[in-house]
Amino acid sequence: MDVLYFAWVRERIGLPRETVETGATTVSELVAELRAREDRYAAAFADLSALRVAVDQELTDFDAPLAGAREVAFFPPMTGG
Amino acid sequence: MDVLYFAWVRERIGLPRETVETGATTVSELVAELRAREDRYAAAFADLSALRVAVDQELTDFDAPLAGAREVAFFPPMTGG
Amino acid sequence: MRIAVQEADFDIGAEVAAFAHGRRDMGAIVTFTGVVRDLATGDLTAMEIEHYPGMTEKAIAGIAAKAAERWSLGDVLVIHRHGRLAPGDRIMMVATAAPHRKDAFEAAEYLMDYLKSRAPFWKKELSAAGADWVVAKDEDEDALDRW
Amino acid sequence: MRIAVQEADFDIGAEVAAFAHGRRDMGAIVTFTGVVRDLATGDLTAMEIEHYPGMTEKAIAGIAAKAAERWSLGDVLVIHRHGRLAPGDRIMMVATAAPHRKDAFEAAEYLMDYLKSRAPFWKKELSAAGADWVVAKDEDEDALDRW
Repeated sequence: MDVLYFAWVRERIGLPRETVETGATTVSELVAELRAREDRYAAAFADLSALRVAVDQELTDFDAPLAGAREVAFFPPMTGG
Repeated sequence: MDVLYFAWVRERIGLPRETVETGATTVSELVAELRAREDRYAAAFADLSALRVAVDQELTDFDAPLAGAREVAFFPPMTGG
Repeated sequence: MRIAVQEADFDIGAEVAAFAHGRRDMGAIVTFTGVVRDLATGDLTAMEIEHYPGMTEKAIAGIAAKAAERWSLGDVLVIHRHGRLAPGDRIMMVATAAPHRKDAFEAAEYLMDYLKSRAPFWKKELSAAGADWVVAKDEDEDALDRW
Repeated sequence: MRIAVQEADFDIGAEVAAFAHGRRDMGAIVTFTGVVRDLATGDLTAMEIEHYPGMTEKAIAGIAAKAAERWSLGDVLVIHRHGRLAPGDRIMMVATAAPHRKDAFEAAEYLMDYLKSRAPFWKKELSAAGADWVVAKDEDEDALDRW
């Protein structure tokens, strides 16, 4: 599964995307796995209320299922326009 | 005093402006004088709710005073924009 | 602030480009352009717009001044044509520049609502069926209640 | 409907002129243009806009489709830039064409409210004081409640 990071999430983790082998069935489970990896991940995912998530390029929630997902992205609230 | 007519008021009365000698102290009194002149005036001023009035180029009401006024204009509700 | 009441057409692209040019302090620019729309019957041949020279400019300046009092605006532009127009012709435009988008949008809508019912213009539609003065709509008068 | 996500600048005059051209059936055209505004301290050197290629286009198309469902629109245009911009540079624009002005205005405001909080762009401001990600405002999220 491809995991993408944008804005300060990308900067805190130190890379824009990576391929992750995971058995996570929900976004929350994936977040728990990532948090456990290293301090920089723990720091990036410290406050989920400051983060948004997209699964296969659709905005969703942290309890969304990952069955069949190819791409998960984490980022702060958007500031377009 | 100059009296101006616009849109269908102008068409009904048959002229765009005229100079009127009047002792009217309010717009309503001026309207009464004009109505009494001829049928075309009576027709134009038959329904005051369909008319608007400006005194010296400022929108006002039919009970507005005419003291010092140089120009009075009658017209239907505006359709700008 | 620029207010123009004119018979001539205007170049919407050039007007918007000139209005937007070099606004480092204004984050938001809103424009509205009104176009002569054909009738439902599709046979409008012309629209004639009459106005009240002298009062028109004053009324528009007054409306723009009220908008500038009420919202934080960097600039306002109003162009309104009169005379004989064809379907598809531009009738008028307004533009507002403001630090924030809400101000720019609200001020542009305010200008339009007031130009519609408080600036001395009268439209007449000419078609195969004859010539008819456009009748002011109750909803245009009601639109002023929001401000 | 045209949606463009691009690094290049756009010519606002040419875009508005092309969008407005020949609309006999659309009486109202509204445009919004967003410009990089300098900081209160006056020392913004650049704004960097990051986006999520692929999702960005889909998200904007979804927002525009929702607007077209909700209002009677003849056409919609959205252009949004990414990359490094300077104060005074254009960031983005939307344009809407509708038979009536209320629809054109509301649809443009809807597009702006959703582009602000639901299109995957992130802005970073660079100044003498350093680099800061722009923080989403509660009021931008609240703005969605009106729709």
